[in-house]
Amino acid sequence: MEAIVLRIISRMLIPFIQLFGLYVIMNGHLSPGGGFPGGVIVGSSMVLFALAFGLAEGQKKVPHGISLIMEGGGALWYGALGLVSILAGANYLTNKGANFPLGEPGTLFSSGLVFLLTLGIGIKVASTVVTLYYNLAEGKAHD
Amino acid sequence: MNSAVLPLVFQYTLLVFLILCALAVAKTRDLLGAAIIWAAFSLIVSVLWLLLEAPDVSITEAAIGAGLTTLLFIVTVSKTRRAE
Amino acid sequence: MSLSEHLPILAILSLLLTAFIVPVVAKWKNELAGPVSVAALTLSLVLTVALAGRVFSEGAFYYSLGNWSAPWGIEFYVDALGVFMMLMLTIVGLLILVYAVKDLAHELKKGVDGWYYTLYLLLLAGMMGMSVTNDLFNMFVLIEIVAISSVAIISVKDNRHCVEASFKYLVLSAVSSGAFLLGVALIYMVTGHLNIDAVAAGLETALALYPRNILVAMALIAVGLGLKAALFPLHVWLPDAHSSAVSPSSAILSGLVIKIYAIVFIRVFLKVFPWEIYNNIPVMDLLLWMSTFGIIVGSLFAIVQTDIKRMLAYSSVVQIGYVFLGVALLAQTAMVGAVLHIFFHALMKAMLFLSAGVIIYSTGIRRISDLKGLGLKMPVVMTMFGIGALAMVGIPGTNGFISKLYLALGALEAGRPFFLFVIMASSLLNAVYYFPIVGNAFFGKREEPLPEIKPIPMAMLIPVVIMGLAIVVTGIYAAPVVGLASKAVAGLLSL
Amino acid sequence: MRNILTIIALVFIAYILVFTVSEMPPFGAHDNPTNNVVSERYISEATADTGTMNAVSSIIVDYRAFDTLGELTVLFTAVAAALSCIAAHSQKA
Amino acid sequence: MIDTLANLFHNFYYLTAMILFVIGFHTLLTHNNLIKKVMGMNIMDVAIFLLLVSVGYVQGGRAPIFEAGAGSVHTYVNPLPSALILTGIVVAVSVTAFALALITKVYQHYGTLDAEEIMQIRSREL
Repeated sequence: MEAIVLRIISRMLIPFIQLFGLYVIMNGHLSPGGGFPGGVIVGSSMVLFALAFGLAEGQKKVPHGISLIMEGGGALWYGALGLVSILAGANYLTNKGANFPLGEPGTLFSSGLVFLLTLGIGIKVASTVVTLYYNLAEGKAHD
Repeated sequence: MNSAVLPLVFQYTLLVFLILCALAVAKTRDLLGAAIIWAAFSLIVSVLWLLLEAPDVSITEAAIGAGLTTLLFIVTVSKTRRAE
Repeated sequence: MSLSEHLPILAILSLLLTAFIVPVVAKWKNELAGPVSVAALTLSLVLTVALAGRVFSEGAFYYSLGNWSAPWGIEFYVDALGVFMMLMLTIVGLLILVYAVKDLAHELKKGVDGWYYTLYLLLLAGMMGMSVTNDLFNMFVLIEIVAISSVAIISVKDNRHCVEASFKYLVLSAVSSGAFLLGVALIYMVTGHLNIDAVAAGLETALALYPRNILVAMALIAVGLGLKAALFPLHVWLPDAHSSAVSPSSAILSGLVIKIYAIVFIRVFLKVFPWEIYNNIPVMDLLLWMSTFGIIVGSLFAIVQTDIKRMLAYSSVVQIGYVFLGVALLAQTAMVGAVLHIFFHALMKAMLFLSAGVIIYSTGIRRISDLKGLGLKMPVVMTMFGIGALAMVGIPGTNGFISKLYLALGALEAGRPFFLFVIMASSLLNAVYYFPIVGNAFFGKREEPLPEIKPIPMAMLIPVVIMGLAIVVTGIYAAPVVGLASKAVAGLLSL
Repeated sequence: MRNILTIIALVFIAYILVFTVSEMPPFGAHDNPTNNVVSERYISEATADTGTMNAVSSIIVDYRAFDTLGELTVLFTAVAAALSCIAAHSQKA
Repeated sequence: MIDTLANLFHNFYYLTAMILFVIGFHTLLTHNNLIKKVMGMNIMDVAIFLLLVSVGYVQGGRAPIFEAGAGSVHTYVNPLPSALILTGIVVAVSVTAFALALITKVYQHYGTLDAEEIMQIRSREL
């Protein structure tokens, strides 16, 4: 009985939580928040799913291979974007100096590299939360 | 009461609560209870940081300190043993 | 702007970005993870050599990340000392990694070695960053990378001692990182800067206004770095951690990781804090006595050990004592000796740990007394071990002699002949615990039969032999290395 | 005995730290050393320099973006460390 | 004496941070339970972060989030400490996660989380 209530409620809540997490990530350059809290919010929604429906169901949604790729991919995205600045003739991780379009300050798609890097942080942190929870809760290897 | 004094009293009360929470985390024998008090501790810190005009840090601490760290503590306690 | 401007960051990134993809590679094809890591490290070595060529011919330069100049952004200060460290890290790191590719297959469980390469590359990338960064907070972040990954390469071994030792190490690392961060926070509070040059300028004026803050910050940073560098009496975690790990981990931890903290110590204490402090408060004298006690007590502990890796671990406590002794003497020659000893000891200790690893791999022997008579069965490895032992004691012809000579001359230059005596006495103590091993191995009579000896793979033997030859070569033909080291410390002691 | 020594050491540390507090720059004052040219630039130029409205974001992903790369690396290291530790010690061989 | 006390009262945030630091360090040193040690470590970290954030506070300042077209008419608090602490919080949680992973493995191998007992087991084995 309790499980049913929990499941229905969490099924209703999870999309909103994820939406809110995405909002926090994407508005990092405009309002408080950014990649770290937003990523944790998105990741926690998956943890909530796993808590309500059991670990096995949760792992079907985010298999280990995917979380592994996102794990390295988020960080790689961040590091590789910095290399783009070098190609553009500036130093590593340069934003304005490497002619990234800064856009109109105050709008969503602005601030060039900052926006892209924040996305990378969000992906990385979200997958970290999921990976850590799954592996600690399981306590055994996956191969 | 002076309008400037009230927030100050509030801040100092929170700081005292913070110390009490830290002591409670240290003294509670039940590890699950200590983890919950740790979450409360994090939330108080996060409110304090909001009062100190650092909303980014506040959100992050609420999400990571009170959320993720507590979750990890609880998972670990449930995998091991509850009493200290 | 030419590419050579970007060399320091590229050398770090080639390790860092590879580390991010190694887990995926290992999941896809497990046996590819090792070669990919070796390739990345080789690339990094090439870039570092190019960087060294630039720095030694054109002098030090700043590299500002994100094009934000000094007080606003993070910047690298690529000087001779940093490049010397980067060269040492990549060379010794590459040799250890080549060894590890073969050794790990039997020491670790299947599927774990992919993670090991990831952690190894992260560890090296963090240390490369630490040797060039010119920003205190960035230093803290890099220290955390190094701390976590160095604990992790201990805990990957499937052995319960490793878990316990690594937990102890992790807690102490976290405490010392916390102390370092608190020190940085206190410094930031009174100067408003994090860039090392700006902080140094700011502290000149802040010293009169907030002396307590600066003194407490200094104490906290000293404790933090001393704990990580295993300076006596903060060395308690080292023997457990270094001796229980797999041999490549022991080699890199003893050879490189504790040294990098000594370099950070040199940078922070000689560049950040104003010299007036040392005139008023005998910080360096205290350090001198701590390292002296470390040398003597560490030697005594090493003598009574029965396990070969534990003995080598205690010997590391002794050797880090030499490094800090050279720093604390505050004399040009002694500083050269300290930097030389950092490099030479990295070679010696890595080589000794790896040859101990070879012995354990092929015979399973860990006890020192069981090594009797092994010399004739495994001549190459035991000869290399013997060379390492001679270098540790400081016999002329090996590189250990050169660095100790500079340390001893530095003690005289500083007008402290007592420490010359300490160095000589400790060499005698070193001889007491190193020579019996080698002597017994070659000339000892063995009562019980020898265990079965597995053939040693070439990939494991070659790094050991290269390091052994390097010890002798740099011992006989030391001038180039000494030249680099003198360039590295030039300008540090602007008394 | 050990407890007493620990307490003495802790009281000593606490004393030193509190002693330091009494001499620190006053809390929240406008002329503190930290309110210098660095923070002024972050506040006045952040929008022009980076296009963000949030100065903290502009610092973490632009002015000091390398710190954040290091931070992501720390997270990655922790995950790699935890997973390798769990994989290495899992009971089933 | 009065001056010092007044100073301490004025710098109450700093004082709290230092007290928390000592409490955390005390928890880490004296408690045998490993999870408690990790909690103490976290309290220490939070203490340092609290110190740094309060260093960045400016009397009457606002959070450094600008409104379009408003210009810098307000006093803003110093954003640098906030940015540093964001990094610090993530570093702290990374260390915690790894420490807890190690703790589950210590428990699996030794069957206890008491540092003294683990020490005894170890000394019997050596």
